[in-house]
Amino acid sequence: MIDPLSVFLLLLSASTPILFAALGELVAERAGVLNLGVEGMMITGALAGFAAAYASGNPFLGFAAAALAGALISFLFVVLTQVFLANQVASGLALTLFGLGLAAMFGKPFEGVKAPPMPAGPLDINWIVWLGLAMVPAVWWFLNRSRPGLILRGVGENHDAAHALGYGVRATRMAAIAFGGAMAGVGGAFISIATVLQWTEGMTAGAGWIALAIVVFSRWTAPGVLAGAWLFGGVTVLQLRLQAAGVQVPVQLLSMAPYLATILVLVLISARQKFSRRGGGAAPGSLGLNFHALR
Amino acid sequence: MIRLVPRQSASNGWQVATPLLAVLATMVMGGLLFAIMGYDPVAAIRTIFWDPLFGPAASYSRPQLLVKAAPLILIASGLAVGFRAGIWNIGAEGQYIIGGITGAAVALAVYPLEAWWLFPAMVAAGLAGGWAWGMIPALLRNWFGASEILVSLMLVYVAQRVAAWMAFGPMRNPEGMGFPGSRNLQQYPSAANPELIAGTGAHWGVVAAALAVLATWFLMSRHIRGFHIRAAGIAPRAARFAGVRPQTLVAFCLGLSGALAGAAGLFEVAGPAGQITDKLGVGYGFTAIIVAFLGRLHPVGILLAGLLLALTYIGGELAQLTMQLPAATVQVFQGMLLFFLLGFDLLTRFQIRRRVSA
Amino acid sequence: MTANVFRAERIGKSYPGVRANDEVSFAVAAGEIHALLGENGAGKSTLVKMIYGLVRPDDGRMWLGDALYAPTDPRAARQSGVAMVFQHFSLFDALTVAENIALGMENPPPRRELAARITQVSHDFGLPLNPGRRIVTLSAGERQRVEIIRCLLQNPRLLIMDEPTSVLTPQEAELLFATLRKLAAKGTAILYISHKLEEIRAHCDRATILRHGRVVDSCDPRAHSARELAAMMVGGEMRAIDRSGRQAGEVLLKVQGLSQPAPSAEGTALKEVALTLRAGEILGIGGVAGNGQEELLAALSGEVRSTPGTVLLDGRDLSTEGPEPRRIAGLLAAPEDRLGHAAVPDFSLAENTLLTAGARKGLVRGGLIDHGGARAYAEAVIRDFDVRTPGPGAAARALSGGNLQKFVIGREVMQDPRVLVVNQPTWGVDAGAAAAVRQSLLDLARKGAGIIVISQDLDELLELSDRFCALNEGRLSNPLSTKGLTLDSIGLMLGGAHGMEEARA
Amino acid sequence: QDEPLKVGFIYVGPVGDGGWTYQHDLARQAVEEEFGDRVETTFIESVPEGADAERALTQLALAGNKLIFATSFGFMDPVMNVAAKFPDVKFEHATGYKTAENVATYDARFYEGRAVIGTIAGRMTESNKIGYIGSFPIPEVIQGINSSFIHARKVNPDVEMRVVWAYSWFDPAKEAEAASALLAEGVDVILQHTDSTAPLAKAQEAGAIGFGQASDMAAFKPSPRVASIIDEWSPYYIKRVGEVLDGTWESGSSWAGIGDGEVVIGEITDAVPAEVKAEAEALRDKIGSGEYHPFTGPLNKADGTEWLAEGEVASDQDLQSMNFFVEGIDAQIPQ
Ligand SMILES: Nc1ncnc2c1ncn2[C@@H]1O[C@H](COP(=O)(O)OP(=O)(O)OP(=O)(O)O)[C@@H](O)[C@H]1O
Ligand SMILES: Nc1ncnc2c1ncn2[C@@H]1O[C@H](COP(=O)(O)OP(=O)(O)OP(=O)(O)O)[C@@H](O)[C@H]1O
Ligand SMILES: [Mg+2]
Ligand SMILES: [Mg+2]
Repeated sequence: MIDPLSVFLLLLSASTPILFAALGELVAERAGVLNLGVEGMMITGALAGFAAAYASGNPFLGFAAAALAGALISFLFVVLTQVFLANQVASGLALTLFGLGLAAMFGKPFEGVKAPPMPAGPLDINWIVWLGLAMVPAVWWFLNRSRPGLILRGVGENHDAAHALGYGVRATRMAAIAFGGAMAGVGGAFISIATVLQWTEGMTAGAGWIALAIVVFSRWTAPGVLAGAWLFGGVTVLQLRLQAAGVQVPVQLLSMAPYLATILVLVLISARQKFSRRGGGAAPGSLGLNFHALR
Repeated sequence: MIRLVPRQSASNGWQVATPLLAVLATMVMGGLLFAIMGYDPVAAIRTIFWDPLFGPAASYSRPQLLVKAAPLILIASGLAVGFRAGIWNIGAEGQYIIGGITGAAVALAVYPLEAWWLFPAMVAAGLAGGWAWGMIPALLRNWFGASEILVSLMLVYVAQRVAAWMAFGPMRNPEGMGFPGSRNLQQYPSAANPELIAGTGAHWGVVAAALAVLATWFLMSRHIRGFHIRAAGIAPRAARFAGVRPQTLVAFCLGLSGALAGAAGLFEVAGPAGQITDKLGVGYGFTAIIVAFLGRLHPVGILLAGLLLALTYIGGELAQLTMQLPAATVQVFQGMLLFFLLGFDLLTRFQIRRRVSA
Repeated sequence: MTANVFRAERIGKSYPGVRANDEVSFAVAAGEIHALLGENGAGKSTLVKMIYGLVRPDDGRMWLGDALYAPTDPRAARQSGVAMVFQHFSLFDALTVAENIALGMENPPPRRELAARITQVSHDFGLPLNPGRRIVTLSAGERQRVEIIRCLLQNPRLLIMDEPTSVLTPQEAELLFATLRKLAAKGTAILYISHKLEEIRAHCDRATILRHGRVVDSCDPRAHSARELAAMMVGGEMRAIDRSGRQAGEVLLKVQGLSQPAPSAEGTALKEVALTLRAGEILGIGGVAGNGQEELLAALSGEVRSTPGTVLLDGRDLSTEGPEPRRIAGLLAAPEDRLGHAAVPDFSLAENTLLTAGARKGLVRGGLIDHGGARAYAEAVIRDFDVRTPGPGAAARALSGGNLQKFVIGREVMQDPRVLVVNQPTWGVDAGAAAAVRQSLLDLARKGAGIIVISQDLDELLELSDRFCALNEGRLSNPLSTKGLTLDSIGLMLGGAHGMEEARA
Repeated sequence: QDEPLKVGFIYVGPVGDGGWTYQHDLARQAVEEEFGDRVETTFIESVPEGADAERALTQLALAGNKLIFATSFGFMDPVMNVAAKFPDVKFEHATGYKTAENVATYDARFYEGRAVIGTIAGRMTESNKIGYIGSFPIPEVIQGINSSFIHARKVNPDVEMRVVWAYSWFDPAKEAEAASALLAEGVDVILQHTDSTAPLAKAQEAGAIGFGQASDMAAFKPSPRVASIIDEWSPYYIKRVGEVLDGTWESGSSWAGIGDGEVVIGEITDAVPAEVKAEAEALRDKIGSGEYHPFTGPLNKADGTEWLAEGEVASDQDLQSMNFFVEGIDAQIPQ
């Protein structure tokens, strides 16, 4: 009745914004930084990307600008948490608030205009969707196979030890946060440039929070992030698809389904981990803690 | 070069001075922002920080500060207890919504019965609803090790949809011409949560917030349970050694913060908001997280942080109204205030020394 | 005399309120194992951290070989051929052995090759390691091996070891010294910090002694007795331990058929543990770290509850009770890890008394905390146990290891327990403080309490205990009287308690 | 009489939402334009419904506004509360049903416009499947779905309607997903009662068509946006402000439609064949002149029971509490 391929194709683009944002946050969290400002960085990227795409007529330039803008606004978080050693949770929340306000303020001139169309990529799937998919193995490889990735994980796992071995905890974290910002920016821009084709205030509508949740859900692995984004995107798409097909199911329940499904799968994974007594899959050891070294 | 030297214990002088400094810095930076945008900076700052307290309509907006701050403080007090123990309930918004719904359900079920016990029963139901919603992540964590951060957050979205369902379905006002939303509890005397003394803004939620500040202060500094909570947050093994069961703490903290959030929801639904609608949650649960951290997880700090945030909300509205400052500018301004508060906090924990070069 | 590999001249370093190092000058020669001695807080770690580039000296100069040496960070130090094993593990729990080692190297070979080299080098030195395992799953001894192999793989000119043996068994320590000898023979200079004076006397070529941040002496440790070395460190005479005046009384604690699954992937299961403890008696339990010591302590303290009928105090079954009821009944414990387990680092000493002394000292009544009482009790512990600290308001974190250990033991001892279980009572504690802790345990036993000392320090066990048993893979051997027991026979017992029984049968 | 009349507005969203609030703000600007120095307008945007609304309204009243427009249904009870405290201030509440001496309500007959759009949709669809993205299952939205379906069926008996509820007035990502789901179901015309342009963007990708909602959404002309249904509040706002200035303002309930210029059909683009365009414009004019009512019998409810007999016209009361689909719509209204 509902063919799985079409659901899968819908899911691909529906999950792309959260996939980008969550991959970025994954890298930041693996470096030990808990940045709750994802929503703020996404909306910044959504505006900057849209503005650049509109002004230049080139959507890809828009994505580049979004990455840059996301990284730039994350710099506020860097200054607060890495220089002023402020609490990360509160700083992230402040970043979200600030980003939403800033984007709304600077977005006024871009209201009501339309983004240039995106050329379709291979298999008629958006280039950025492909890029997002490619980022999964790339991030995995970076974290698990590359030396900078190893250092980054070391910094996130035990910043005192990393410092004792001579690695720059602060520099590593700054880079990770900036990367997270850039990825969130691209994710946000996907909404404004590829999905909606217009700029409107508050258009990320909570995607950043979902991305944060998916990082926890993934147990801090890149394949897990993909699984989480697809699960969430998939259930969202499926429930709309069921409605569209006129299947008689309670809409109220369906609209809760993505969230309930995420909880359910998390419980199943956690239970398996708990009862199988296998280690691993835990949060990075220094997640959310600030580091200060005396010299 | 400058270097930071940690203080042995947080400096008391700076504890007081830094928030003031931060507010000052925000005024300067915010003023600049307003000036760049073409608004009179002095007037804007005065409108946001001064007018709600001492301006022409202060007699109205001062009590409103309490109305706005009460749910923030009530929720943040509970959250801070859990945060101290390293238990991250970020789903207070959902507990707030559910508390509002269960509390209102009691009233709607017996409508139009007038009875003295109705309001207390609603408060109990609100507490219970928030508690139960908070216990879901608690139990899932205790039984299966599921992250309470994720579960509580997801449950916010579920709660929002429950609210929509209630507003459009079971709780829809039968006399509401098919429009969504429940009966208005403000117009149901036994169920209403009105101002206790006219013109003060103080409804039962304000009283409850004050009590919550006192109670959590007592808990955290005088009671062994609070001691155990603090210990568990810093050194979980030491807490276990002292005899704390982690599961008990998880249930206690999520239950407590859930119950307080639920109560906040009920006071709001029965009072200022009046009815169950699909927009029951207006973000108090999330803002309360900021309040908790700004207040340094300390009850008194939370009290002040809650009032400060309320001030910027109301001042921001005034600035929109009298100066046509866009809402977004006010949001940016609030973000800035938080940034400065967090940044200056450094001074309470570190001394700044000039580096002596060898 | 060979050339100096490393030389320091008038090195100084200040921390707020402390002069950690002052005009420190010394040299380490090629092929030499050079000991650095001193009380807790004498400045040993600070000194070696400066050599490793982790802390920058305020003044003074260093030479490595003939070149002036001023490392900007540890990576520069590694590049110059300096390697270091830290006092506190600098390992990454969630990462694998190979990843940890790669992080400690400047130019690690590719994954596969590195894994092969780890396997090989660790075998060659007799410290076998599986490169694929995560650190969390390793015992303390194995973790130490990771740190050591990490250094060895870099062929350092100067190898610094900050208290590497405090968690090793005698056999493991012997192995380590064999390794160090081989390295020294190849010309590596070794700087060695330890509080175990016998070990230093047996293996080190020179010793530099620090007191209050200054070099007070330099000697050949083989030419002095441990007492003499200790006296140099402290700057006074050491008191001898007094073991007199104890009599075994009635049975206080009875443990039988105590079996417990491993609490986590990296834990050890307890298997049919049985023991009896009499009043006035000290029972020593030896064993290689990671053989169930923590689990046994947890099962006795009540952190982990067991099946009914397995833990009895004065005939009363406490198996299913938590820590609080057990304390009220008189069964107290002091875990090995003092910072984070026995004490909360960020709490003041006064607050830390509330962790265990709430009920027995009446500091908590009806859930309400008597802060004044807690303060007074902390003051009493500080006074009676000579804890060097500004006062009860100081944070536990701010105390040196030895002083915090004295506080933790004192907090339990002064509650007059019926039975006290301690794990590693003098881990990383200097000679003076260790003696004080041991004496307090003996004094407590003299007053009629039963004491279980779990330790990896066999000298300590022989010095304190009346009976001794070994813990091996979660099994407890039958106790033997310590009279006439030698270090060698104990070493055998630790290797496998069951084998020991057969040998005796 | 030199003092300008102060007129206040409270908006539920930001003025930049490009839809509902944006249109109200355009009307506010039209008021300023019309009356110049004689009025002074202020607004507060993004006011959550509930307690904050009551305070914002009070602040407006305290600030000397004599006429206040509250532009969201959820402001109803707050308006009633505040109006009771400020008897000399006039309140206008959009889409509600409670009135008082100094509280009037106003709304627009969007279903009239939906009838026109439905006609175009019925003519334009090739797959005979029309998708409808609903926000919330409230009478206003249900009227729109029914009206467009009835008129699509009228010109194309094979037409089917697919409904997806977004449970949001404005959530671009969600609306995009809803549109995609409909398109995947084979729909080639999308109607929407949510405020973002995301469904249009999706329609464009898939080669389908859609309509501007609330505002003209001109950026998507000429296709996929082939026409639009515009909320045009300026005539009403100008009229009411004028009445206050003249002292002739009275409470009441206004429910105006195409005839009063409150519901406007935006440009029908050339993507629509000329005869369809003509047909749609004819229907628009017939509705505008009052000659034709979009809900004229015979009409049955979805469960098969009769609703309107031949020639019978639905009462306003019926419409305002509409909670059923008409026969032929194979979807359900969530309760
Ligand atoms: N040495 C190896 N050679 C080839 N494949 C490997 C190797 N180690 C791991 N893999 C594969 O890589 C995938 C992920 O491995 P791994 O567990 O190292 O990474 P992760 O789970 O993403 O991150 P984390 O380091 O946090 O566990 C698995 O499919 C695993 O089989
Ligand atoms: N980061 C620091 N900040 C402030 N004071 C410090 C710091 N590190 C060390 N100190 C102080 O410097 C002095 C020397 O400490 P150090 O760690 O070098 O002693 P140690 O000889 O290694 O002792 P132990 O035998 O206990 O390891 C102590 O008084 C200690 O409290
Ligand atoms: Mg893994
Ligand atoms: Mg040391």
